[in-house]
Amino acid sequence: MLIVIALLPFIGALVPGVMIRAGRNACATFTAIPTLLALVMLMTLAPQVMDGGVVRAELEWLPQLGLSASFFLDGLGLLFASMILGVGLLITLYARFYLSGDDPMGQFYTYLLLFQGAMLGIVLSDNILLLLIFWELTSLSSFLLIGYWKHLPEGRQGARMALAVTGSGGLAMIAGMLILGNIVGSYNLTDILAAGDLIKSSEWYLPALILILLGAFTKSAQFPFHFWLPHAMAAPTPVSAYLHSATMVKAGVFLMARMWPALAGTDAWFYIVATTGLVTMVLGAVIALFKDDLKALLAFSTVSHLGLLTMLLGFGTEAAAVAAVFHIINHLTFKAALFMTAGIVDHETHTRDIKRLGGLAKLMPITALIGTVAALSMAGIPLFNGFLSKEMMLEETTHTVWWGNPWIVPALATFGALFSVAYSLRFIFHVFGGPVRDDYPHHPHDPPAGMWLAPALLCVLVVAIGVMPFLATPIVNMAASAVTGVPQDGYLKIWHGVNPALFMSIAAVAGGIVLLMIHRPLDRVWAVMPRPEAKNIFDRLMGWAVSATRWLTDATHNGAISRYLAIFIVATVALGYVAWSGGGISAPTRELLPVPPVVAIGWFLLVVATGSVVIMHRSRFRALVIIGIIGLMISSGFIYLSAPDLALTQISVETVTIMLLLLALHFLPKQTPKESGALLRLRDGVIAAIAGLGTASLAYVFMLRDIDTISGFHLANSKTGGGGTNVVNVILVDFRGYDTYGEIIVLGIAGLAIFAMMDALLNGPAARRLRNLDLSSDRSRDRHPLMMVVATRVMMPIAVVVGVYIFLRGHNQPGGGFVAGLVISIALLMQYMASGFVWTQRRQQIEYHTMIGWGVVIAGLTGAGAWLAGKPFLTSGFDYFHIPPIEEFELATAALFDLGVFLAVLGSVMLMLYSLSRMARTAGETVNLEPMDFDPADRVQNEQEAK
Amino acid sequence: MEILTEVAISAFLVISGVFGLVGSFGLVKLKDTMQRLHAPTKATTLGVGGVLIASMLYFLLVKDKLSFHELLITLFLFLTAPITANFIAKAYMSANIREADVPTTQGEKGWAIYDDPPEPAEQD
Amino acid sequence: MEIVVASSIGILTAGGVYLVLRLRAFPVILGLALLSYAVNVFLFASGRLAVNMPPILSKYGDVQYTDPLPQALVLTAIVISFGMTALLVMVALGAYFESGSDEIDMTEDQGTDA
Amino acid sequence: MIYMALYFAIGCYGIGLVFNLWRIARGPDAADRILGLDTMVINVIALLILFGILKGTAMYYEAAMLVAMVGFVSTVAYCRFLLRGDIIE
Amino acid sequence: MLIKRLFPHPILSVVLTLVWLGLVNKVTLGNVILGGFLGIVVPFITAPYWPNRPLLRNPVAIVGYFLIVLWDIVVANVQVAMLIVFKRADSLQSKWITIPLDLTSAEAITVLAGTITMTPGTVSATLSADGSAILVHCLHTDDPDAVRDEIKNRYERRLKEIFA
Amino acid sequence: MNHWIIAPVILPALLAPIIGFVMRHDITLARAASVAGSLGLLGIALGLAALAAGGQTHVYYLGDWPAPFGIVLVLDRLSALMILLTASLALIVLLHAIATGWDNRGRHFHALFQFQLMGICGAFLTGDVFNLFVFFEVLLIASYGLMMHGGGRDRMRAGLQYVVINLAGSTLFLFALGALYASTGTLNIADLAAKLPLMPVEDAALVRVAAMLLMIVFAVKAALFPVQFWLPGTYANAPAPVAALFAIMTKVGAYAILRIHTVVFGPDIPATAGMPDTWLFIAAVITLAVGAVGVLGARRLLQLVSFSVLASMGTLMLAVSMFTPEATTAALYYLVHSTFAAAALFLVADLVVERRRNDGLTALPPIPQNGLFAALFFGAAIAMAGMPPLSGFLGKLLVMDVLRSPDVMVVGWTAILVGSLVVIVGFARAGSVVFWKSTAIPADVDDPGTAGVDAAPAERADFAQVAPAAFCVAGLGALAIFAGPLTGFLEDTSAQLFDRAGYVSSVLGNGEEG
Ligand code: NA
Ligand code: NA
Repeated sequence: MLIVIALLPFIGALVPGVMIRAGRNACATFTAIPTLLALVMLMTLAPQVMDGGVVRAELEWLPQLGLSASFFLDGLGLLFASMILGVGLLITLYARFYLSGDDPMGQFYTYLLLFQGAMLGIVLSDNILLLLIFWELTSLSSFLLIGYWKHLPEGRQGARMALAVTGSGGLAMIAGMLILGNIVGSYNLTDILAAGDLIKSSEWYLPALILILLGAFTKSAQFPFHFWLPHAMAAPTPVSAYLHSATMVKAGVFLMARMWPALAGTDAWFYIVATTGLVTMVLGAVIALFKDDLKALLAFSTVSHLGLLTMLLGFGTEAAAVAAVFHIINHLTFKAALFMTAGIVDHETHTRDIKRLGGLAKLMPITALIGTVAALSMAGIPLFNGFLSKEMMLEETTHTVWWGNPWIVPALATFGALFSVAYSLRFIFHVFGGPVRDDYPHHPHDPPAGMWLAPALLCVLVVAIGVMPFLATPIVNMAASAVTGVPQDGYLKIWHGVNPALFMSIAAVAGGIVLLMIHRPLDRVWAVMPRPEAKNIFDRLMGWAVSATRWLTDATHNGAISRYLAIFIVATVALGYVAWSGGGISAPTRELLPVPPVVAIGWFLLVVATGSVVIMHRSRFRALVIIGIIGLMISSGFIYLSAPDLALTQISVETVTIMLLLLALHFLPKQTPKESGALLRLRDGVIAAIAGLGTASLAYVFMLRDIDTISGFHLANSKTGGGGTNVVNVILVDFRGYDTYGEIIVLGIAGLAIFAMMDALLNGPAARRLRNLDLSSDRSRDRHPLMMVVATRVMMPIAVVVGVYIFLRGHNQPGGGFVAGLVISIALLMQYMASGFVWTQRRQQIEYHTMIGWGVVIAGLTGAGAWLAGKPFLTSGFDYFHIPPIEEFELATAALFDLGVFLAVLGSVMLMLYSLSRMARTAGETVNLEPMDFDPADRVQNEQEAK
Repeated sequence: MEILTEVAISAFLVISGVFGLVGSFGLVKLKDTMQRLHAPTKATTLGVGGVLIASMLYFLLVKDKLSFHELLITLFLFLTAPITANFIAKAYMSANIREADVPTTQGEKGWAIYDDPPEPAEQD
Repeated sequence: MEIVVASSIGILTAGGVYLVLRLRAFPVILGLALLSYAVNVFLFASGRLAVNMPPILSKYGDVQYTDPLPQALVLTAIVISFGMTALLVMVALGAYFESGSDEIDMTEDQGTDA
Repeated sequence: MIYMALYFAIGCYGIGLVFNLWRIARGPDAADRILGLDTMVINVIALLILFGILKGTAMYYEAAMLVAMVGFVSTVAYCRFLLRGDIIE
Repeated sequence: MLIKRLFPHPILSVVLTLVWLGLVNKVTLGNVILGGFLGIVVPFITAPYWPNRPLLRNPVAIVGYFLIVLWDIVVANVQVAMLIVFKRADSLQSKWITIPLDLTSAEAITVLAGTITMTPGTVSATLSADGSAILVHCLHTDDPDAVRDEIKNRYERRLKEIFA
Repeated sequence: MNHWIIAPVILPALLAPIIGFVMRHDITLARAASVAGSLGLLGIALGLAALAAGGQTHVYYLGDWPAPFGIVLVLDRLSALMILLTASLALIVLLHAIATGWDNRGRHFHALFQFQLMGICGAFLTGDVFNLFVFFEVLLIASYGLMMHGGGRDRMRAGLQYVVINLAGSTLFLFALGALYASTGTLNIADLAAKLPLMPVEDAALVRVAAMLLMIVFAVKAALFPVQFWLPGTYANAPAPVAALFAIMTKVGAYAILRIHTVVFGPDIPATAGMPDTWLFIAAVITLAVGAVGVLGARRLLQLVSFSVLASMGTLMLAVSMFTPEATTAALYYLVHSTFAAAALFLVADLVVERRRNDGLTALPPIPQNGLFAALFFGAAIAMAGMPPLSGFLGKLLVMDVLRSPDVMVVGWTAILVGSLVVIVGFARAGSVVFWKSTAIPADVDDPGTAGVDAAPAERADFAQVAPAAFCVAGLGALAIFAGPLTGFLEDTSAQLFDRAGYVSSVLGNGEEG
């Protein structure tokens, strides 16, 4: 049942959005139904709680974290839940009439129910993590409510400010609650409340306390976090009435009350909570007096009353707790009524500016009556409920010694009360009192009953409790028992005899009247008095934070990739060094190999070439030529160091790479401008040197030490298990064929991606730039020289045979599908260079796209073929065949796999070339239809024709 | 016989070494790019050729293995070397030599790098 | 020999790093190519160095072979880095055509939007 | 004797490499650099064959052939770049 | 006609078979069959790239031409090596020579130009735009006309016999 | 041996070429095949998850070679979880891309998409470090293609940076693998896990370097400080659906750290003790801070979302850096959550940006269905910011809960809490401008600030366009509601991950199981 109550508003929140199509009344009704239902269900549980029982319900949620959806209903919870639901109902009614036809009512009621659910969750949670969830939900849903009029800048700013302040408090509270859970070993609220002594003696008590109080203070608008509340007044009045009388701001008070047994009673608690409350109370009251906006006045009065409640809870005594509980109820009744009254006034006169009001008592008597009753209660005038709890408060202050001083708290409390009286009376006299004016923005009269009914009902309560406080006694006792954890059976009465509190009250009322009378001069003083405007500070702070973060982000993530890379490299070297120095290294076990002179020469060439590339890199073509040396030397080195396959691959890849770079350089600037200054180059040089030193030392260290590797297996099983004597190739197509499969897919994707990019470029704005590119200046006139064409005609078939040879021998000797693919690519490239792309392309029988596809698919299917034999992917098979008179030969599935490699390589390389060449044609390269510029045979023909 | 084999092989090696070196030396010594272009043909022809013959002889006579794939490299180099020399010459000329600096073609059209090819004969 | 290989790795790395830190796409591509050489040799060297012991099984006798595994790894790495380089070249061209500059940093873009 | 001759030839081609490097680094024309690189390729081919003789293996042979092939293609490409800009127009 | 379609380049087929045998470096029946197979298939595949193949009139003359060139290479090599090593670089008298061509087959012109380059001392630099002349750079000569005549007599004349 | 283990790799690997090469002229066919493939992958992933839930570590010996000599695939709960996550995300993103027509703005989207899935699944399944490199490359190169899908100035330039930084990362990966092989002689993860504990720290300098370099490599993928710089530019300029798919890419880095630095280089191993965790923790804190700062300082909506991804990676890695089973459970929950949260944000942002025709955080005339998009954005944003009731809050609590040890608590909690506050404020500002302030602008006003905006009103989004994003947001709710059972599975997952001996014996054992 409890879970149903907690969930009802959330489920109900789904309805208004739908029901708004059925009309505004239906919408409001269907909002009221879940609330009402929940309230009714709550009331069925009430007797049990009134008898001192606790209702519990639990649902497993995230046991690993100690989070469960467990709810409990005790006196405090019942009090708050009733308030939330009861006032919620009234607000629903009020809002139906308050909102205009332009306002999206469905949204409003949705948010309202969400908020209601969140509040209800807070007061019913028996798990502090669950409580945190609802806590944050109130921040979120109030954000939506406050910002409801999203076209108003005040609404948006107010909403954001409320979210920022209460959100940050909520986050602090998360930490506090987690610490609390840590101390107790459970996030169960009941357990925590029972472990007060353990908590207070823990070394983590103070941090937990401060963090949790941050949550409570921000939510309850305690100084110095009070400033968000007045700005939240930009919300529609029903929202203000709901959030700032009964619910949201009370959440902080509720939390302090809830945690009272666990946290209260220490010096830290007293000094932090009581002091904050006292300061807030006084400050709020003073400011409220000088606010001309009705809602602002009420907002600061709310701040003040919240301070009062906080102070009472901070006293840490049971009597103070009782007073607090009582005042919670009283404040709810008069403050909600006052907000609604203010809303009515605003609604009728179209202004909330007190200076433009006055004399409304005659025009809207009902409203005036309601407002007066509520305001008198707020002022603490006898026979209204506000008087009772304020008396109790004042009484408590007289027992309070602050830092050895018994006077300061009562004095300040009286001072605050005095202002409280003054602004309450101002509310009455400056709005309703005085002569009728003729300059209201809109001529007012009493609203329809639907609108004043809700505040009227509250006023009935105000008077009822004020006159017959015993009516509230059981409820107050019930809640106070829950707060203190000790049964309370006090008796509320109007007359406490002649005690200090009475004198303080009288002083406050008298002083308040005087204050109101001198309000005008005081107001002028106030207006010229310098005072920090919290909102400005907050705005400036936010503005500063945004600019600071923006500056920081722009400065760090500024798109300077050279800097990113520099940081990357420096971090790598530094961390690598840290890692290195944390371990040791054993003594060398290998002899150094001798260095023959010609190897030294090769090394020298490599070093000079690398240096030259670096020094001459700005001349791009030159750098490309010199890079050729490096490739040549490394390939030779591979051959010398027993890696023929590597050499073949390296040299052919390098050639194709240079082709691609040349093709690209055709379009790019031929020179790199000198951009980085000497200092930057020095920095880069140092980074480069250190990185080079790092890799060199690492390599040197490991080359001197032997280890056992897994490759003994490969050497032993290459022939018998893989059917090939070239172990490297068998590793590639068999032992680690899966790597190779991934590798050809990389190539295939590269081909595809390049094609896709080229296509995007040619169909985008870049194509125009490309077409306007002038690449034709100062070029030699022979495009397809005869000699080259002829040489290619002979070489191409030979190269194809070489390719076949390299392919077929790969399994047993250096070679294989990859190198073969590159060799054939190079052969085709030769043809392209000789006779041009288009002429050659027209003689192409297979599309490159298809070739890549086939390659990848063949390799994949060859691998998958093993499934037919029940073997894993890529399991190879091979056998030797002997058909006389031909000598024995071997067939292996690995060769089929290698064919896939071959096709994918060939297709990818050619597709890349195709893409680049298409760009060149877009750039205005003309197309040739003949294989050579001019066939000399035609010369003869021409001459003959001429004759 | 063995000594004869050794002498023959060694001679080829020495000769090839000398010509190879001279070819590269010419690159350094000669003053003008077009002149330098003449040097590497020595390395390509007698240099590499000598090495390849030495290799064939060595495998045939010393290792008792008939090896003739060296011929393929020779074939390849003979096919390609003129083309590369031709291209390098043209690359140099197009950037450094004006048409007026060289003799005329004595025909209707100019040299290919400076002049467009004639319109191809009509096919129909 | 080891010091020759190690120093070559170091020099190639240094050259590569220096070029990678340049401000234009083209030298960066060159730098990555140098780095790719360096890492290929590094990976190759992790199988230790051996002269005239290629891992091509011989029918005759008890022959020593160098470690074939790093060679296979390097082969894979070479091919992959080829594909990557090709793509990078295309991307660099694309960026050049789209923006009219082959600067690799995008710093001037800041603040023009928002 | 053969080994002496071999080392002699290897030495010659090794020194040749340095000469080539000089030309590549020095230029002055791009054609000179290409010429230097092309000659270097030829010298490397010779060295590979010589090492094949020295080690008594045919293992170096394919590499030499491939070097010859790619050396040609890249030289032509470099030149075409200088001549026409677009190497495969 | 079927034969011609199957063997678009008979000489090429033979060459390729030999190339295959050279590659595998051993002559076995299996390899001959495989080589022969490639000799047929590869020209067939690559035929589109070689339209209008030339007719070779005198295959015997090819061998003769080849031997002459080989000999010239050896002799000229020695001469040029002397020039490079012993002559002062700035005393070389390099010359450009135009060699008008009678040859009209692209293949023949290519072989001639190749021969000129491979024989040290001369490099064929460029053709004329209509293929009617070769521009030759001569490393060191006093008499350009003599060089031209020798090329025309010694090489071009023989090539005219070989190519139809 | 169960052949289905390799199916998540083979299915897209065979499908992609067919889509790319056979169906490349027919977008309808390609779409159908791509969706069918993704559905198939999801089915397979579910099956594998069910298989893995049994608790066994299933090993697939590729080529029938025994470990550690061949390459193995390893299916345990963790890899199954990651595959399932990938498959689910992929389907959502794919449907969005199709419904919004993104897939047709350039060539080969679907082929690249499938290849991307292949790479990701391959990386999650492999039991071999070099093979991990290969599949990193597969997923990276596919991601390059996807990132630049459709082209355009900023996208190409940002793409260039993305490619360059990742090529640098790949190079470093190879250096790390070289050092690793040089010091251990093996590449198989289980074999490494078996060898590392025996290695004395006196001889471990080299392997420590390898471990650290690998960590940096993975950190680049996971976008951790100081190698996180690439992410905002990349994600903000990628096509938004692609950025949504990339939500899983950062997780690949996180996964690799979890896998390698738990199984092989765990902090409890003498050779690498105390090394990875310390640095990871610091990096995670700073990453979180950088992300949060970026969210508040962002000028553009997609930039804001990108920075929030960064912040979420920081939070995730905070938990990872603890290297305990409990922390890993929290990390995994956060991982699942943040993947969908990031995807949801990018998808919603895409719908909004496309209609606003502007990515800037400025007020423009309201778009049709402003309220719907505001609601979706609100949902995704509170999930990302770690506000209840969606999964982000639980994820945050779980992560904070495991950062309890006194030496990390203050820093860790402060980072998370202050970080979320900044993120919340940032999102609130952005949402307020984009969705609220816009309503103050009449749609017909000819504001010079909106000059260049097409006069034609933005189209209303149909169900198919909104559904994927909405589904993501709903999924975040489901993650919260079913947090208990999910976390139960994740607890088992991390327990299995930390059972190093079990992993080693499953892979290196006789290989009969699976
Ligand atoms: Na490979
Ligand atoms: Na000559």
